[in-house]
Amino acid sequence: MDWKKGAAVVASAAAFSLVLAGCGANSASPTNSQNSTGTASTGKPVPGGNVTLDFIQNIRDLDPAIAYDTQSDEVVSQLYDQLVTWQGNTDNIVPMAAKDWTISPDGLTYTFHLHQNMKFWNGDPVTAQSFIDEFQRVLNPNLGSGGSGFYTIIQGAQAYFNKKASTISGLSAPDPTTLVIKLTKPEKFFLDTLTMPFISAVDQKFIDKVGNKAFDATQAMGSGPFELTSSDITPNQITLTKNPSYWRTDKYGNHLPYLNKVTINISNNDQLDTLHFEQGQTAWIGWNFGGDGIPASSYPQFMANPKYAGLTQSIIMNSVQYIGLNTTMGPTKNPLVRQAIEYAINKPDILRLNNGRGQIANQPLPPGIQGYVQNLPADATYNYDLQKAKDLLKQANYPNGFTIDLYSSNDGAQLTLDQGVQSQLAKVGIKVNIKASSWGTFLNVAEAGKAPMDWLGWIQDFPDASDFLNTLFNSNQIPVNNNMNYKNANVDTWLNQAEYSMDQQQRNQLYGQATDQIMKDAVWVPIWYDKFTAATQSWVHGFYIPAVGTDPIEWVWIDKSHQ
Amino acid sequence: MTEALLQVEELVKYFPIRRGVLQRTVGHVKAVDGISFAVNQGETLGVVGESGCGKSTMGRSVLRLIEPTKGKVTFNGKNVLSLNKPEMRAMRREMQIVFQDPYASLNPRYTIGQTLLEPMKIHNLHSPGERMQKVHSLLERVGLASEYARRFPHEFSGGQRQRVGIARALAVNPKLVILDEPVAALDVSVQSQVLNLLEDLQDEFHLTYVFIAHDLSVVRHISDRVMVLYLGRMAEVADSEELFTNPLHPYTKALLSAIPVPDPDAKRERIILQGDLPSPANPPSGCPFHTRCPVAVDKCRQEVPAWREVKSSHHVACHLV
Amino acid sequence: MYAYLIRRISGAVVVLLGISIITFLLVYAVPADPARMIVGPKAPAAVVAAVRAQLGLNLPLPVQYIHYMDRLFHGDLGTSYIYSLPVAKMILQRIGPTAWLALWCWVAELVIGIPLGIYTARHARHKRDYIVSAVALVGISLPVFWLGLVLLYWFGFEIPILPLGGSGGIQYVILPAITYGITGAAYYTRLLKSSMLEVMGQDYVRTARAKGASERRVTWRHVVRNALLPVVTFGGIDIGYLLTGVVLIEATFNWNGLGMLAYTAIQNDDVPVIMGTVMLIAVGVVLFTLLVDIIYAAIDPRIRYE
Amino acid sequence: MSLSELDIKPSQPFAPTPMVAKKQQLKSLREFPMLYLGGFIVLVLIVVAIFAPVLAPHNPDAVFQNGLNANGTPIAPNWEFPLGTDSNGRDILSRVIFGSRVSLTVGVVSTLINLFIGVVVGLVSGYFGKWVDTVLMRAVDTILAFPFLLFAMALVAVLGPSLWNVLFAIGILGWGTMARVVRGQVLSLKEFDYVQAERALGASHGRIMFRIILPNVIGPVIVLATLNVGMNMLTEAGLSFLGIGIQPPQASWGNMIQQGMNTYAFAPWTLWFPGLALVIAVLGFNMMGDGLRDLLDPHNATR
Amino acid sequence: MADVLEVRDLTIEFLIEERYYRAVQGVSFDIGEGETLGLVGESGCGKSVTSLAVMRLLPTHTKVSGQVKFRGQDLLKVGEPQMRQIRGNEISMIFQEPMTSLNPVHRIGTQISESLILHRNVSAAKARAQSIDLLKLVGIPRAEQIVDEYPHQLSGGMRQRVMIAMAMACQPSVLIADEPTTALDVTIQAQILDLMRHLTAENHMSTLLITHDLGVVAEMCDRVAVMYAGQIVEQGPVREIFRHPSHPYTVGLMNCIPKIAGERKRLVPIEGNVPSLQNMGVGCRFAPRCPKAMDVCHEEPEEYSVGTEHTCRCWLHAEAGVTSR
Repeated sequence: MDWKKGAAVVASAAAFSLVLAGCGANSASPTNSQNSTGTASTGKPVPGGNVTLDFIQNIRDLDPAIAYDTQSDEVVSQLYDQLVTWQGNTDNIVPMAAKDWTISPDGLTYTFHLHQNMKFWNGDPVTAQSFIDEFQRVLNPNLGSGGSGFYTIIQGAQAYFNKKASTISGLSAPDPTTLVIKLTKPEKFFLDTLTMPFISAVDQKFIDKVGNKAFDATQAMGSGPFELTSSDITPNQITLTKNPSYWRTDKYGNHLPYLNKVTINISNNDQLDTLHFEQGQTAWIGWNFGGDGIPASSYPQFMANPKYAGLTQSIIMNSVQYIGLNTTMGPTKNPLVRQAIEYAINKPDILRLNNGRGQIANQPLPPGIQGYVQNLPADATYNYDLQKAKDLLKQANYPNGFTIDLYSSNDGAQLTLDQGVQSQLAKVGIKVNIKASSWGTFLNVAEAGKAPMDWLGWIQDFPDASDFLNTLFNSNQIPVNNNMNYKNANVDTWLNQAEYSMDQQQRNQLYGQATDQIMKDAVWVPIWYDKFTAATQSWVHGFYIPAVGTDPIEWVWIDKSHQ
Repeated sequence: MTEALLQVEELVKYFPIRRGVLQRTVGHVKAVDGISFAVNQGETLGVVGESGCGKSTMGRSVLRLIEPTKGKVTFNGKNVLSLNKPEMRAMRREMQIVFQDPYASLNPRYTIGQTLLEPMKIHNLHSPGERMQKVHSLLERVGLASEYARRFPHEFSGGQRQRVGIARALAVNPKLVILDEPVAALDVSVQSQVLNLLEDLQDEFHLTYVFIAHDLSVVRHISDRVMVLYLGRMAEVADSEELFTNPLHPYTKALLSAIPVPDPDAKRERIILQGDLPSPANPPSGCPFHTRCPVAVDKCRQEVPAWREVKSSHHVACHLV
Repeated sequence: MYAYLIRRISGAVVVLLGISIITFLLVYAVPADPARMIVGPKAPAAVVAAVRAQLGLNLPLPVQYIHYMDRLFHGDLGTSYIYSLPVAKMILQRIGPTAWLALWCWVAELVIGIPLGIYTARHARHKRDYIVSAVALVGISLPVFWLGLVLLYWFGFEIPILPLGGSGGIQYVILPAITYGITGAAYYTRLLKSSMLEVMGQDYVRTARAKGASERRVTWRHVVRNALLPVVTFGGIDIGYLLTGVVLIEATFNWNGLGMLAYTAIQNDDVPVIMGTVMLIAVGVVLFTLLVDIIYAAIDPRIRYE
Repeated sequence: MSLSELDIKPSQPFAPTPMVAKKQQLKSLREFPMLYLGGFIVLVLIVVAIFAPVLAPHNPDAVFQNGLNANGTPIAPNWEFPLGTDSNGRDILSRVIFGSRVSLTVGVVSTLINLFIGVVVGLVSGYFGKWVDTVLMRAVDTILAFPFLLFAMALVAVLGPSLWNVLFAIGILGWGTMARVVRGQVLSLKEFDYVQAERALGASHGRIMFRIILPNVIGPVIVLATLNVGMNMLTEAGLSFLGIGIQPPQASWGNMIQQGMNTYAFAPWTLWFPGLALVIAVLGFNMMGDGLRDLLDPHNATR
Repeated sequence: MADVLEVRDLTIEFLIEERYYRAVQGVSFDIGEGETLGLVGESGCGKSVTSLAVMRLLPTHTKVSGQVKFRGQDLLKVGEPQMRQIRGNEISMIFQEPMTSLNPVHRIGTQISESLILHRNVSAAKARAQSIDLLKLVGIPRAEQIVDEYPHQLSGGMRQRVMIAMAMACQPSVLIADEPTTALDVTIQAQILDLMRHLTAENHMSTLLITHDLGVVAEMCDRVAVMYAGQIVEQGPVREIFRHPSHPYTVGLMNCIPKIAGERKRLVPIEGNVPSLQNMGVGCRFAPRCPKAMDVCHEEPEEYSVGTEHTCRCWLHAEAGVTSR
């Protein structure tokens, strides 16, 4: 169930779930409050100590230009500094390597001023050029970065990508601490894209030494809060140790991070992860980014256990799970059929199969993102109604239903959901064949627009409606992202207009119109917005679920007694 | 003399010895190395020799159960070795074989009746209705009750099984039967029953026998003529009486003298041969017997002795005779 | 002997070639686009095309195979689509842990299976034989992952005396080895029993008794020694099976070895890794079979290859 | 792991005689308790599979409104659901009963495929010898050197997971041992005089291979095949455990175990019962195979 | 003459499908110092079983009764450890199949040494040296090399020589030879018989020679016992038996063998088959096949004396009186 698209390809291991994502989620209702530094304050932080954590998935790559899956990004963001980042559990962008920045009134020129004296672990200085180097790596087609698409809006980037230019004309460094970026068009969410680890400060000298390709899952050279001490795919363990000369400080003047050492074990087995946590071996369970929270196989246990009552945190994520209905093939070509399916799906029952870990969805956009439609019109709203579904099928000339293939990934929890859908649609005479397969195989079918019906999830890269609606419903995204082959001229117009508008009010209105139309056309059956739950040990402090981005390991500290 | 029923000329069977990476043939086991003989209609030719002398290989080569390397086998005027498959199939009706081991020679999954029906089915003899009758008469002819047809081989003693084996060979009305040690596995009391049966059947059906055995007294008893083999070659051939009363080849002499005689007072000069049989993969030069021959001379080591008729129908291969 | 070895090895090479071709065809039949997998769904078509060309994926299949084999002979197994690491490096790092695990699994099978085999043979057709044989049979009837999970839960969590999965030293090995031992010992028990019964009926055992040897001497010097010959052969085949069957054990106990690598690779359609691990395991199986033949020749003087 | 071909020694000409001789002994339960117990289990299994619709209290695919707790967890065993419900709210007992059909089909049909390929290859290879043997035995070496489970996974991944593809993959990959055993038997049998006698009578190769030799190798083949059925059932469960097995909602014990693994922490019955059913069924075939082996073992005849 | 081995009323019963069947019944014989007794009979008559009973090598679940006295000591009563001291030391045995009777995985020297190490408590090196001597004694060429070879590298005749060397290792007083030449070719048989004759004479050994070949008996034995269906039917000095066979079975045996010399005539077979263990019938066991069977043969005959040390178990000789043994 956890294909959160936005991100890349797959790395489902084992029969256990995993998540891929770009960045971030906008916190709709964090269950606990955080102070401005983003720590759950239970006293003054105590530096020191080591923790162990479980990862469900292997680390694919630690090259910031390449890493685009959630697990890798968790680690990459601890190793590298970006220009800007998200503040605590909010969706406010705050300075990071750039202490401040200016945006020209036309929205085309961004000027960043960097902190002085930032250094890589090996002592090399971090300069504006360190970021330009990374832009060039990301936009080098030979490297195969999945993030290149976000930055072709920079002047000269397309030419550089096409190898028509040897440098990117829109990037310049007038002095070592000033970085100027010029865009071809204004883009409301350009700053958001710079929070992604793609654009991190990298040490080109080091890269030249080890080679562009060897800069992989086993080595890194960054300026972030933790240094990579060892990354050994055998025995699948990654060790991060404190970067003693990291420049960021908390409000007490302590240098981040607090922890001396973080050991991450790749477990591939969520049952074992649960047991490890229950035995107190790991500091917390449920990665914001690298997993979908406490695993389904132990969620009811956690929620029922009074021991963890005050130790769990939940948010509704900016992500959506949905069933896509193909608009160009099979019975679902007919909008009436698609609407019938909308009425035939009992979302609460399916959510129950997911142990209630979500909030029922009624449109593609999650409520945490601007542009979410509070009150959908009646003709874009579908409440569970078998009779209506049957009537619509009759109108569509399928009085006895039909047979259709449902494509999905094949991990255990997903199969349970597929079977739920299967049994519900059987009630209106639709016979569903489940075609579950490995991620690569599944995506190959889905992204060719050849799945009559599929179950996917989407987690955004940054909190902007564009990342949902434009990416998933614009006809220029057929068939890879818009894999239900949805094409509506009005919707295309609205989405294109909103994409380059700098007026958020106008954008919200355009996205609202698009949402109404998309739901009327019943392209998706949105099922739920994911609810994410994590649990920490009682001796762990400072952990919070970030609204956008990766887990705040650099803010975590542990009781003296546990050090 | 009438034309022989079976004429074998210079029959050779070499088994290749393969060795090395490429499994090249580096030598041959010369199991049968140039044997010639003829058997007349109604006659019994006894073939004797110790293990490894090639007597069994020879018998099977004649029937093409083993494809001979060289030589010519003429049966009833036809060159057996040049027959194609269907011709050979037809030919097999004429020449049959009885095996040594009564336990291994009958299919344990077939009843005696099925075993005896098999040859008739293969050669499409008789109408299906008649076949069972034929089975019963065959069984009775070899001295078994006809109701045995429903039983399985394991219910029978060795002697009884050997009778079934004989009945199977006779089911196709052959002219020639090769008997490959037919009584070697039987107890003496049963052995005599089977020998008598074989003699009776020969008279009744005018059969021609090639009787292969290692037991000289049995061979003497049943054969008209006897051929002595040593390491794939013929040592001596003569009429039975002649060979046993007047053996010429030193090997034949030693062989005869080695047989324990059931008479405690028999005083015989015993020739005890020294050493083992040489390997047929690496036979000695010259006369193959020279390594063990008590009377060998230099010539024996160098020259292969010629096959000579020393007396009327008494052939021998020895320099010293 | 040398000629025999060379012949066996060349036979093995043919087998490996066959394996490589079949594997190659099969993994290329997997309906997933490697280039798309490497760069991710949002990458522009141009990036995908560049990667495709880089990988040589637009060449005809036979050419791709030849290129693959060419690189293989130079020790280059390609680069993982998922982890962007050299496959050879990934595999090399995991041979050790898998060999270590497989060794102990094998030892556990022997330690459980062989004494039971001797015991059941000596009490053949008695109640004790039936009970022990039935228990051993229950062992091989258990799904290894099911038993593993149950043991893990009990001895890792309820009575936490052993680690909860993971790869490492001897304490990590205990549970997987016991699990595998329980589910595999019966093969040895059964084999050794029938082999011993056969040897016990041999003439040379009677000869040994006729020489005045004690029952113990007869059992150990004459019976067991001969009865172990088929066990040795089976042991070699079994190590081969172990290498191939290690997937389940590794997945259950979260052991980071070759099996896990291959398994995740299949899940992720990581073609170079699938190719590499399957080939390596096949080489392992072939080598062990070869090794067993040599050991067999050493302990059974009757086997003369020349 | 597959069976040891050495378990049934090919070097030893298989003597079918004791089997017939033992017919009268078949009464004696004490002689072959394994055979009887195993046979009984297998019989029960077959009856359950055939009469599944009669025996199952519910429709195995029916999702019950009261089949899940409010928080979406399965219901523990009770009067309505004697073995509890699974994570979809379906009756586990009914699914276990219907699962016997799938497991039995996979076990038996894949074994039949093993049997067919293995017997033909072994027979042809052993009978004709020479280069035919060399070529076929290389093929057998190849098939045996493959990491069976991985390869079955890859094959099912390519073909798409379904009942028939799973049993096809297991069937097409698992015949190596069978071929070796048959070949070994044929090699020794073809030297037997009754086979030679058949040649002397002028029987064709086909007749000798299939009418004469085949019935005589059938004993060990049956033993091996019986054990193989259990083995293949386990393989199907293994594939399901690894996520590539029979597709739901069709219940197989393998995919029930896999589904149960996700809920076993708070609903252990979802893992226990399908697992138990599988163990008992496999044990039945193993016992039956072992019993048959004892029955056919010539050594037992003298003891 | 002191009898080295005295067997009295030996009865052996086998367990077959939960019932005991008598394979050997009431067998009695003596072997004197340096004497060779031939035990002759067809397969299944119980002659090998008798020899194994003497060595106490029969499988468990076999009932053995009677007495087997070796130099006055009843072997059926001594403990197993003591019996082990006798086996291979005082009494040794050679078997029919020299190939299968040698352990294929041990070297020749090791196998010969085993007896020496077990009974003579000699060092391995010394045992090896003695093994070489023994191999030379039994006429094996290249003894120094053969000692390190394996059984499969030798020919059948050589293997039987090795078996003899093994049996001779501890210079036993009794040698039991169970069909020692049956598996060999005639010319090799002659060699082996010759060797045995010399060795037993030189070492003054008592020999129990088991065979089915009357020729071998005539050549090798001082006395002979003819067995049929588990019983000794006739026993006496070899010359007596061959000159004056008394039991119809003995007579039949002699008549049904084809002769190597003399007139060729039709054989006179013994009709019928040897009875199986499971259906021995009552009375004289040979009666169903006996050309001279009488009504009285339904009852079991005793052993009657028909000459000097010549006894016969047949009603035809009942008038001669029961032997006094």
